[in-house]
Amino acid sequence: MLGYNRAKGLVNLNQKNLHSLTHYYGIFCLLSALLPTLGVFFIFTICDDLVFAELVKEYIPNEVINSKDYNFTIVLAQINNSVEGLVFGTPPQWVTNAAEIWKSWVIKSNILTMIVCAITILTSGFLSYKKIHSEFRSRNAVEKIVMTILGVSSVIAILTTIAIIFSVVFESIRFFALIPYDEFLFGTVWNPQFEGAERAGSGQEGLSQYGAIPLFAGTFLISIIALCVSVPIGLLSAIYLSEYASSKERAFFKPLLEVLAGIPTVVYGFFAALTVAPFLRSSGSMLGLDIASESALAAGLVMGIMIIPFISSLSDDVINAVPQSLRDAGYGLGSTKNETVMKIVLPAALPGVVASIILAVSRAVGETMIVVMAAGLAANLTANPLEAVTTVTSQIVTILVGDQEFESAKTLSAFALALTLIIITLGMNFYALHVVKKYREQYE
Amino acid sequence: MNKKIINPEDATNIVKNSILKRRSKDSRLKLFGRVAIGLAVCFLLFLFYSIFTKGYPGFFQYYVTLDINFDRERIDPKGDLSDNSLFDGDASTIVNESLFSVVEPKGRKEKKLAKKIVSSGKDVRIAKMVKDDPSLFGTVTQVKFALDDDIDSFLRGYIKRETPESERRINDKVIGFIDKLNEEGRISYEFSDYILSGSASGNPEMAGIKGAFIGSILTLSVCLLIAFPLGVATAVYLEEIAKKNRITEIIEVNINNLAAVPSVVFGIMGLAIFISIFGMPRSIPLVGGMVLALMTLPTIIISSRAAIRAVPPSVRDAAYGIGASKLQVIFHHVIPLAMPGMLTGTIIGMAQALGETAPLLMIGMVAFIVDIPNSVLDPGTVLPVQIFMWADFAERMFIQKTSAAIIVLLGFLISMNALAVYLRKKLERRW
Amino acid sequence: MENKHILSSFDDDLKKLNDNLLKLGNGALNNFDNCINNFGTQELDEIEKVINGDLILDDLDDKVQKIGFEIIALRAPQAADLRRIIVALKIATIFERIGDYSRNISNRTKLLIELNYSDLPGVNIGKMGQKTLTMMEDVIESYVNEDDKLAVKVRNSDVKIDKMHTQYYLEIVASMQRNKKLAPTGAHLLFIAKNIERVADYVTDIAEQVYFLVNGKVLSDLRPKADESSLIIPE
Amino acid sequence: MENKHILSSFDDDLKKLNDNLLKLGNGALNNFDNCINNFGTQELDEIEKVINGDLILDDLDDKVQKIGFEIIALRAPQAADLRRIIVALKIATIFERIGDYSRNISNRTKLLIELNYSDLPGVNIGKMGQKTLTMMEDVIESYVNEDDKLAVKVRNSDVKIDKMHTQYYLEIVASMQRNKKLAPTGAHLLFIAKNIERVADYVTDIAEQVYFLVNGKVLSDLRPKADESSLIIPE
Amino acid sequence: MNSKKNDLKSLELTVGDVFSKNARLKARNVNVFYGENKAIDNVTIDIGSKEVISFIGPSGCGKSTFLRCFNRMNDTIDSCVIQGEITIDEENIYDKKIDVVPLRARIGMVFQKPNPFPKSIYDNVAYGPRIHGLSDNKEHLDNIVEEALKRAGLWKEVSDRLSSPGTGLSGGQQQRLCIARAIAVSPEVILMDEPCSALDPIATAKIEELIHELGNEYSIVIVTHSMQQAARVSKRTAYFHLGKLIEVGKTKEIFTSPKHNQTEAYISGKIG
Amino acid sequence: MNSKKNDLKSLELTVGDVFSKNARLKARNVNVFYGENKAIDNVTIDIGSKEVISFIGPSGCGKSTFLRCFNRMNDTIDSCVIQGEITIDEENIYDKKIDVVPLRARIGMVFQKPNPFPKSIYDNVAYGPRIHGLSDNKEHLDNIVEEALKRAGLWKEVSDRLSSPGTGLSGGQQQRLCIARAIAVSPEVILMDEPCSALDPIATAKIEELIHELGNEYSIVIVTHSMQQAARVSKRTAYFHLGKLIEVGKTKEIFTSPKHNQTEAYISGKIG
Ligand SMILES: Nc1ncnc2c1ncn2[C@@H]1O[C@H](COP(=O)(O)OP(=O)(O)OP(=O)(O)O)[C@@H](O)[C@H]1O
Ligand SMILES: Nc1ncnc2c1ncn2[C@@H]1O[C@H](COP(=O)(O)OP(=O)(O)OP(=O)(O)O)[C@@H](O)[C@H]1O
Ligand SMILES: [Mg+2]
Ligand SMILES: [Mg+2]
Ligand SMILES: O=P([O-])([O-])[O-]
Repeated sequence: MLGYNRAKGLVNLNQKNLHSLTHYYGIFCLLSALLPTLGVFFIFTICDDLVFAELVKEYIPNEVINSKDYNFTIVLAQINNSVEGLVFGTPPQWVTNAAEIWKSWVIKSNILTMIVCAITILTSGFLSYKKIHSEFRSRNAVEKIVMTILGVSSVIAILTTIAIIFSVVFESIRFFALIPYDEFLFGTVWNPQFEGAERAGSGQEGLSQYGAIPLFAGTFLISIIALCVSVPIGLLSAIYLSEYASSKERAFFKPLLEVLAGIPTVVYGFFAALTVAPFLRSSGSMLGLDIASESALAAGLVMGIMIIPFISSLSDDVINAVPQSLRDAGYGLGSTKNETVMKIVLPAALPGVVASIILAVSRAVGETMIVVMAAGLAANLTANPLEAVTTVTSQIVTILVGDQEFESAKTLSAFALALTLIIITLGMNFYALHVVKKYREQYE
Repeated sequence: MNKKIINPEDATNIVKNSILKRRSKDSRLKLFGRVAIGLAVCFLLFLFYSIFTKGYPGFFQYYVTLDINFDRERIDPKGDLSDNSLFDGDASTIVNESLFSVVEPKGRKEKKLAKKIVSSGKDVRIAKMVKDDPSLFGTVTQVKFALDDDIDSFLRGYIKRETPESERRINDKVIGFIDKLNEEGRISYEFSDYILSGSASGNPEMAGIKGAFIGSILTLSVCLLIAFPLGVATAVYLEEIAKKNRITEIIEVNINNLAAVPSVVFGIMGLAIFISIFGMPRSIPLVGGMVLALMTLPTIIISSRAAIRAVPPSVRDAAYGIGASKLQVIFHHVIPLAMPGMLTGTIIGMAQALGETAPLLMIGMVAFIVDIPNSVLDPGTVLPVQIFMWADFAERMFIQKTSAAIIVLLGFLISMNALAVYLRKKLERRW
Repeated sequence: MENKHILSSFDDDLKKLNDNLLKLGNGALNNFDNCINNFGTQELDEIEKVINGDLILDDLDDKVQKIGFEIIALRAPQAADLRRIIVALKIATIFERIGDYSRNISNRTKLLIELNYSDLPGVNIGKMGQKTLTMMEDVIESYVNEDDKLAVKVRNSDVKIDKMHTQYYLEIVASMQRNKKLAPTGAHLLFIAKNIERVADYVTDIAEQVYFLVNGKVLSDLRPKADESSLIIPE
Repeated sequence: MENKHILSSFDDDLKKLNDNLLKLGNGALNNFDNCINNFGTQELDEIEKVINGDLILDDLDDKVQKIGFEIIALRAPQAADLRRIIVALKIATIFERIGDYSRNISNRTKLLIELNYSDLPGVNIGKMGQKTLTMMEDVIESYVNEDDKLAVKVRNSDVKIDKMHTQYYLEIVASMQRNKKLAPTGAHLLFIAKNIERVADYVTDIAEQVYFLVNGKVLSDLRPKADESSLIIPE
Repeated sequence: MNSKKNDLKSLELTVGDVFSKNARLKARNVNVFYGENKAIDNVTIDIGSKEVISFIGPSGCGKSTFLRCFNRMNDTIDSCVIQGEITIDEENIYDKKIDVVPLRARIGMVFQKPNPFPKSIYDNVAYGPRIHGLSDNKEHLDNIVEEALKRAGLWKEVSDRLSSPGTGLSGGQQQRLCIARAIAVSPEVILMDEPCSALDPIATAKIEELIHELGNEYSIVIVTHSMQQAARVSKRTAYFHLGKLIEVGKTKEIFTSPKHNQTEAYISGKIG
Repeated sequence: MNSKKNDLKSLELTVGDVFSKNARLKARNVNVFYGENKAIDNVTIDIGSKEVISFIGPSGCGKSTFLRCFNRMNDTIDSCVIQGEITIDEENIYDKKIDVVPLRARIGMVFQKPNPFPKSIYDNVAYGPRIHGLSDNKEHLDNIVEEALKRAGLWKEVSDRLSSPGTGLSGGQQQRLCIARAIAVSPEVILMDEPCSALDPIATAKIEELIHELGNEYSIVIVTHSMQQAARVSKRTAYFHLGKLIEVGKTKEIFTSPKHNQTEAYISGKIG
């Protein structure tokens, strides 16, 4: 505001010489006052807990420190709980004291933060205000600041990836320190066991086996079933919608199919487990087939339904993106619709169609809830779709749900599984992009 | 020359001769297309049908109407309507007495059985009633209580009278009590007041989705607040500002890859980073929201970038040509024009987040939490996780409750999508 | 040129062309008028004016040719516009030529004055000149008004001039045969008469161009011709 | 026309124009050649041929005008192409006019034969004709070869014809002054000489057009003129 | 030229000679509607055999609409209704019995923007003969492709890279490829809708040259915005205005002395 | 015209007079590269004040590239490098001190395809004055908008619907709107890159008429594919070929008697 006014003042003095529009001066002042202040504020809020944690050590009685099972983290948690008023049982007196002192620090630090912030806001505001004169390019300065903000936010994407990779890779390394990777990759039995038993060294370690082949086989089986359902239905629907359907039909059916994509997977899982699986089982037994109540078939079928719209909608989009002029060319030469679609439009749209299928596959591979709920947890190595199988994702969920200790091989195995899963899906993603790129280069 | 290119008359004849065959091929493809769409739509309808038929009864349950004597002494011994006082009160006994007066159980055993007919939440209900309306004290009022889930199942006919007593979950005595209640017209089938206002509970007749619903909203808010600004800012940066070089290329590949990472992995990351390293508490919407935000970020970025790219370059040229600066071009032209696309992408991302289950399982939002969360730091759960948990419970009634919760979730989703459509229509004054 | 072109500069160009052409036409008309008058009045100053004035007409012709050429090059005129330009180019050449004839007549008039010329019997150059002048006025009017009927009328009246010329030719030669001293005078008179006849011919050419301008086709029926001066031996 | 147009039909059109123009030019050259020859040989048949042949030239001129007009309308020619067409239109008109003069000379030759003409002293129409003929041949060659130097040369040689004409004019008038019977013969001879002089003038006009065609600008320096027949009183 | 002549109301409207001695396509009293909106109003015209005729007129006057009537490309637009009669060799193309597929093989079309298929050059040209079964062996097909490319004046430029993608050619080459593709199915008539409007002057000149040559073998109808183009390539020109056919005539006459005032005004740049 | 003249290597290349008595823009030995590829090769030319000059030449010869050097629109292309000097009123526009924003306000630009903002007609025209702060009250802004629309010859057609969307206008009107938008910030020079190539002949004629009128007040540089257009609108014409400036001269001379063979060949349709 001040900056705006000052600029206004300058305007009155000499309109022509002012470099930028007046409100840029205002925004500039605002930004250059607020940003440092925000920074200071964050530093304070993050630091104070750490500083306090150091300081509070003084208030921990020596005997506690010296005692055998002293764990600063636990003690700190106790103090923190006490600060927040959560009292479990009667804590030792020194904890309460420490908490009291902590509380007083919090108040002090809050006041301090406020004061420092105020000072920063004033100084930086003042400095920027000083900077305003007619030659100052406030617009350029504002733009630089805003662009930096935008740039920083795009780094988040990288950070996320790094975070994922770190979290997964590190834990995986720990896992492979416990279990040799060839056993993990090539073992055919998946049977993670209670860590308790392991730790106890009760001679039952042998029971615990981490061969991931059955999991991948299960994943593969279910994905294949899903694709068998979704590719023909999805592609044919896409072709029909984009080429044969009237615009009304299209406007009706396309969103209808997209509803399938919007349904949460847990709903599909529920549907698969409670409707499809029993139905398959009863109709199987009528045919004399023995179908497990949790079968790959049920999960695969439902997953297939789920990914229909990925194929149909995306393919429909890419088919539609094929320029009308190509169709005109086809019809102009006397093609039937069939010929136009199959020989001109589809080949032209092929990269997109392939990409949509691969996307669907990676969905299927990464899909969790349906398999958790409908495919079972039995790590069978089988190609029979009528039996129960388990998948990578469902194992990850089973292992990691609930409280777990990060030291056990079982918990860590989930990370190893996740790592392989990432590698597979990323591989497919890369491949899809590559295919698209290749076709594009060829035909553009 | 004419040998090479067939002369027009011959060509015409050749074409005419083969036309029938080509036409029939054409109609075949059309038929296949229709069948495919029909199948897909059938699946959809069947899914909705099965969920709806299962879920519809889930909104209702059986109640028993009992005459309750609101005796202040017994209900609110301290007389200040405080929680402690009501806790010390003896409301359940009053209800039981009223019940006994109707079904007249004989002996301790029968009394014990009879007590179970009414759901265990009866005292809470009475406490709530008097809190809302203290004038009830001293009156004798008819009050409806939910029936136990087994009784409910029995009344719905899932538990058959014909089944031998030993294989039934309720014995003949209880059936007798119910018949008695029924004769007096005290049993009614009504819209359940637990499903929408209750929260997680081991007793299916008292389980509701309010907690999960609030949890979902909190989680989603966190997700939106993080993902939308970040996503849009990133998209703008990548499309409009960044020079096309190695770094932006890496960022781009990264984002595409993030979109392909299965959602469980985000859960794992949340678990490993937020909970294990930063030591944040489990089960809180804040962490859930952050995990979901990271998961939806690529969706938002990609759709925002598509929307930005769809802004015709000619508009940018026009603005630059007239002397607009980069930022002016972005904020005056690109973002307003891309907004519908960005919003649509965001809402789709949010819908995805809303339905997402697996990553939240990882970070412990699957815990059994009775309390309704008040803030993003209170432990809570979300609708899809609730559905997942209920789906696992053995009690018959939970199937209906689950389906009912699914209906609510779908309703939520549909309204979000409707919002997306509406927003897009409203903003899309593209002229 | 009833309605305007969308490109006003095209109209400007056409106007410039037309203005210069009319200036040229009027200049030629003026010069011819004067030279015919001067033939009667025998005023030397006036005669000099005509002779010197011809340079202006030459310049105007050059200008019209240049403008026309540029319009064709820059504007790719079509249909009526193109006809207008092509016709303008041709008419301009003709006007320039008429200017030449006026100068030639004036030159010879000057000599005749020195020779103390007075009309030969049966020869009335003035009358022939006046008739031609009227034709010329008419044809300019027909061009300005795009009046193809008038143009055709003008064209058809050329036959009178032709007849007159044949007659005068015979009379002049006859006079020369009678009186050999008249040879120089007669020679000049012969050429003057011939020149006027040529002017009338050119006027009919203009008339034909006007017809083409208006109708987009050439006036094809053969023009009646009656100049027999090169076909008759004077007795 | 070194390199071809992308549109071959444009080249075809230009070729058609050029062919007809050359046909016309050669026709006019031929007629003029014949009429000059016939003046010496006095063969009536040949003379008739020239007179009748003029109609063909008229048609050719019409054709060139039409083709040129259509090319301008349909092809929007530019630069050299446009100059070529405009020049063709102008040259065609001139050739046609030269044809007219040939016919006129032939008509008069016929009469002279009837009058038993034999050359007057100091007058050599044949020589004057031959000189003009050579000029005409040269100018056609300069057009075909786009040889502007030759064209300028031709133009500058016109002064000789002019001088010759002045001289012949004086001689003829002098003869008529001497012998009044020569009046009809003299009159025709005067016109024949004048006509040849006009043809030479037209040839210089063609030469100027060739210059313009090649160089894209008008040959501006004033042409030397030496026809003083209208400025001199024969003694 | 025939007794029908007098029945044609449209003749009152159109100046010039709409009939052609050896007509290949005949349109009689054709009206075209887009829903309520009349886009073509009672047009009667003949397209002669082996002649190049151009349709000119201001934007939106219905040139394209009328052109697309000839091979029933308008069928693909739902709201479009066509009245009147269009015959090719005396056969009504809007007859119920007529199948559009062979019709379109007989009447080729070239579009405003070059639209080669994203296939190889060879496959682009071979596409038509393949779907119509015009050739049963590879050799014959090769011949057809070569001949079509030769006629389209493209053979020299592409003969050594027949298997490279057609979309990799320059705009003008692409358009010639499209013409070759149309030629390959042995059409009798080729319809062209502003075939040069996306091209630069040099590419345009090449296409015009090609049209000029093809005019000796095919009937060609060309819609163009450029009067100069109509003047350069066609023997006859038809001027449309607001859906009406105002004037037809020899191109030379239309551009030197049109008979109708509106034609004159349009041609000399006076409308607006 | 100045002592520098002799230093200019490019002068050896260019036929005709590249200099202008009252030059507003001066380009001296300008080279433009796209990466390795040289798109403009040593071009020197003056743009006079209040003159309409057109750039013609075959596709890809660098007309657009050179045009966009004048208002630094090439800055938006990363790979584009510019050498040499371009001055406006003796101020080097590629100087480090120069801010492109005010520069582009001084040198307006009109593009090939009409590109109005998807805003109202009023806002389209008012946008420039607003961002440049040319007016501080509504009334003044209204005046600017009205005046710009009037100069662009659009006022009559749109004065009663200023608040309706600019994109709802016809192509030609849109292009005039874009011109009005450029005029509204009071530029000194207007650059136009094939401003009529997306328009039909009638709309084109209107724009040409407008350019002709504006030529009295602004320096206008127009890139065009249509030689006829260059002939019609400009006083001077510059012919480019393969990045070189081959010939500059009065339009009349270029089109009646060009001096360079290549110019002649291009103008009369012989290149290819
Ligand atoms: N698919 C369509 N639906 C409705 N109206 C249409 C359609 N196509 C064209 N029209 C209308 O029909 C009329 C004629 O259009 P057409 O495209 O035939 O004109 P045109 O002469 O080809 O114009 P242009 O030269 O701009 O291509 C126009 O008024 C147009 O708005
Ligand atoms: N952004 C770019 N990156 C790389 N090269 C380019 C770019 N833009 C143009 N070029 C190249 O620079 C040269 C000149 O291009 P420019 O667009 O200036 O030509 P032009 O004369 O305007 O052509 P046209 O008439 O087709 O518009 C061409 O060879 C072109 O391929
Ligand atoms: Mg059209
Ligand atoms: Mg360009
Ligand atoms: O002007 P002319 O010499 O041809 O009469």
